[in-house]
Amino acid sequence: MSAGHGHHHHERPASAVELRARALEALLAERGLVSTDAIDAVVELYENDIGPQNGAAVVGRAWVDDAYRERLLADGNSAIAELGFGGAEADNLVAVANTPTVHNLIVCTLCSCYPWPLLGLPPTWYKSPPYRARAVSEPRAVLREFGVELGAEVEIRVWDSSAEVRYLVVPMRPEGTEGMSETELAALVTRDCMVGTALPRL
Amino acid sequence: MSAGHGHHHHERPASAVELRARALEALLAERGLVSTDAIDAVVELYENDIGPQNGAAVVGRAWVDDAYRERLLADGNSAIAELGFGGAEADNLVAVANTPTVHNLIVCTLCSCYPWPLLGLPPTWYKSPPYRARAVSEPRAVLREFGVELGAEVEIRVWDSSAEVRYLVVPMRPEGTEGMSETELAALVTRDCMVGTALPRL
Amino acid sequence: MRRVDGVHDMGGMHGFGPVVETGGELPYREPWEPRVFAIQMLISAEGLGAGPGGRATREEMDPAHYLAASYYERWLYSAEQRLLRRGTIAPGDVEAMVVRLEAGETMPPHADAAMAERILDELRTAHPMGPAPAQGAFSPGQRVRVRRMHPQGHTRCPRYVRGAVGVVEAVRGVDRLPDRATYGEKIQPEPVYSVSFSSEELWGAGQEPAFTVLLDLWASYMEPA
Amino acid sequence: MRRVDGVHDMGGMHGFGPVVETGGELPYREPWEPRVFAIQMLISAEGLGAGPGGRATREEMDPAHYLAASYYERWLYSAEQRLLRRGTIAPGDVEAMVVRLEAGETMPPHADAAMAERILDELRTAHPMGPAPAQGAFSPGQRVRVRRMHPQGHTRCPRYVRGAVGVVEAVRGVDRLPDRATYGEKIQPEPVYSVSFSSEELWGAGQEPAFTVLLDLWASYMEPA
Repeated sequence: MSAGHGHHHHERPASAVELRARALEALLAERGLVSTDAIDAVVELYENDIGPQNGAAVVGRAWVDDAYRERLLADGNSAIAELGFGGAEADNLVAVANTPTVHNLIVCTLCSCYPWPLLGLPPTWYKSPPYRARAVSEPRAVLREFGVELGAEVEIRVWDSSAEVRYLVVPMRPEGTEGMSETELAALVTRDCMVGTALPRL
Repeated sequence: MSAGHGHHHHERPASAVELRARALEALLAERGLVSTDAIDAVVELYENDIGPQNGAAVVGRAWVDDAYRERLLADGNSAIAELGFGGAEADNLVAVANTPTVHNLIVCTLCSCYPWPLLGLPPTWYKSPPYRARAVSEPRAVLREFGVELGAEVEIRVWDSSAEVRYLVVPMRPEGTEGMSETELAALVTRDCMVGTALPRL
Repeated sequence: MRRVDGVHDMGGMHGFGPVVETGGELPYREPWEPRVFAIQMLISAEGLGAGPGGRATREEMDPAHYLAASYYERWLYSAEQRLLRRGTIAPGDVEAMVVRLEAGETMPPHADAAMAERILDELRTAHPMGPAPAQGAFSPGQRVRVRRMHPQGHTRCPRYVRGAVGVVEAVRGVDRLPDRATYGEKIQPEPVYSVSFSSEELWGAGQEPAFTVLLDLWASYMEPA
Repeated sequence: MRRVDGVHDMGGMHGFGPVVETGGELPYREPWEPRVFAIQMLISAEGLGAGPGGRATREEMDPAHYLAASYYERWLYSAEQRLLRRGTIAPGDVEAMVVRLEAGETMPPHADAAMAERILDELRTAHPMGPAPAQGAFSPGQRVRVRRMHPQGHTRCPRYVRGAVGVVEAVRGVDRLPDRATYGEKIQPEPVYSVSFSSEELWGAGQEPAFTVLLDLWASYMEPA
């Protein structure tokens, strides 16, 4: 699975930047400076092991276990470690809970900071100029694009990840989920719910 | 002299934007909406009739005629009209005088506003991001690029042309010019002297 | 697309590199450039365009395009947009003419001496602001704070002065607020003030000795400090 | 080029268009993109680069290039720059390899299982901030004003909060000020605070109901209000 080593066969010709990326990898591999399997390992880590399923497991637990929820909101790092999660870009995790009168939204206006160990690598929109520019100045217009309409009584709290703190939104448990298991509940929690651009739905 | 009418023969092929500009002119001419001679007239106006020689004449007069200088600093529009100057982009002219303790610098951070009737069309650097960004935040570093070093005792006043006022810097008359005529003096006054990025030299 | 707190608002931004570069002293480098300038002037003078003027139209450009484009490329963009908005040209017209020119077709000039006279008259005519009122919202010597605001369209209040405290130095006259007049709103003129700011107020203590920055600001942009 | 109040600082800027676009929900679209991400991680972990990290390096990109480039194209840029600065690669090396690849040369992979283990360990390890001090410069509930400043390099204080008044909500811990630590200065950690701002303070009254924006700000960025 190594780019730059002739394994890729695209229908279309490679772009200049793709060629350059493959050349950089090939160069570092040829000199023995970067190992192809280390690159593969990083890619596979975030494609297979680490992704929104981790964050969803945290939220699912918080929905069924009030004591866990309290620990999560009080000390994010310790609480996610209970479920085996943590690492780079969740060095200082703060979980923020939605309520009937508070909706939380996460952004990084300066960069693309994001809690990798819980959500994987961020979607393109999270890293793009429109979201970075608008989330802090017109959050309701942004939420509307995602199909989320909130009542005027809801205070929107936009968290700009300007330092080394990373945020996880704990959405409200939807009505009608009383009989569901922790696993079934976690399946309702999409990535966007934990960034604040979606609400969990049955 | 009409672009888009086959009169231009470049060594190099026309760029996409040049082609597009020529096409727009040809399109408007073919439909009789814009006349080629009107375009020629505007280009020639700013190439031949209107340019820094106008502003230099104003400064030359101010250097030899204290009463004119006073009128110029009090009411720019009327004073330049005395010499036959005025028009679009000098709708509200304000002349600002350099002194041993004040140096004036003109910029337009939002756009490229500039006193056309006195200085012609602005140089590329005046319209470019580096000048627009830096003149208001590090004027001494900018002046240094132009070879202008001012003592720490000099207050730099940077005029950002944010409204419909246009500015003309009246530089200090250099020493050693006592015997010179108004015309000789005007010849010392370069465009950049009247923007504030140069000082007149003998 | 009336949302233009954009990259054109450059005061204080970093990363653009040196001011002085080879060729930068010229107003333009290519013969087509002043012709696009002239066309934009004629579009306004002859009423061939519609919507906000060339300047506000250029501010609506995609930010990456705005920065990548040369100066007169932006003018070409605004000329085309204004013509399209009024229906003077239709989408595809310019592209079709490009094809014809590339095929070697030679287009005859169009002469109209009266139009040339009109535009020269217009360019030689000043349209000054109205006189300053005897009593305005602010007076010379007064301390003012620029409002922290987030205009949804064209504005002449750059970001770098918003929230800053300055001193009114002079009243320039009265003029319609561009934030609304640009979009054709019928509004009354209001006073415009020359306001000075210390560099330390704007940027904090810096590497250069303190200096002064002055802007001409409409009354609506400010409140008493 | 330590001057980065640049276009990366986007909070509140206009003109970028819609957030939701087809394909935008994916972390990447091309197989080379996560590989560039991995290479950047390995450059840091294996000490192959020099100078400011990937983030500060990307902020030094030419603004037009920054906006025109795709996300991982920026990462490729920073990876190359950091390798060049340390001399791990030389100018022209990448271009030469492009030529070899285009000529059809097939490059064998390089295996190093220990390196793969090291990077996985590193990515699974958190490096938390130091604990909050008993007594810091500010306390929860306190009103603070963000300094009006104009940093000459990397900063974590976005332009849109400078000069604004907010309220300290919590102390996050202590951390070294990025404005200096990024460039290798040996400095002591200082408290980092969660500070909330009303939208009206930041942007004035807007078209949306008032909302709250919260940032994590180092003590150096603020003064008592």
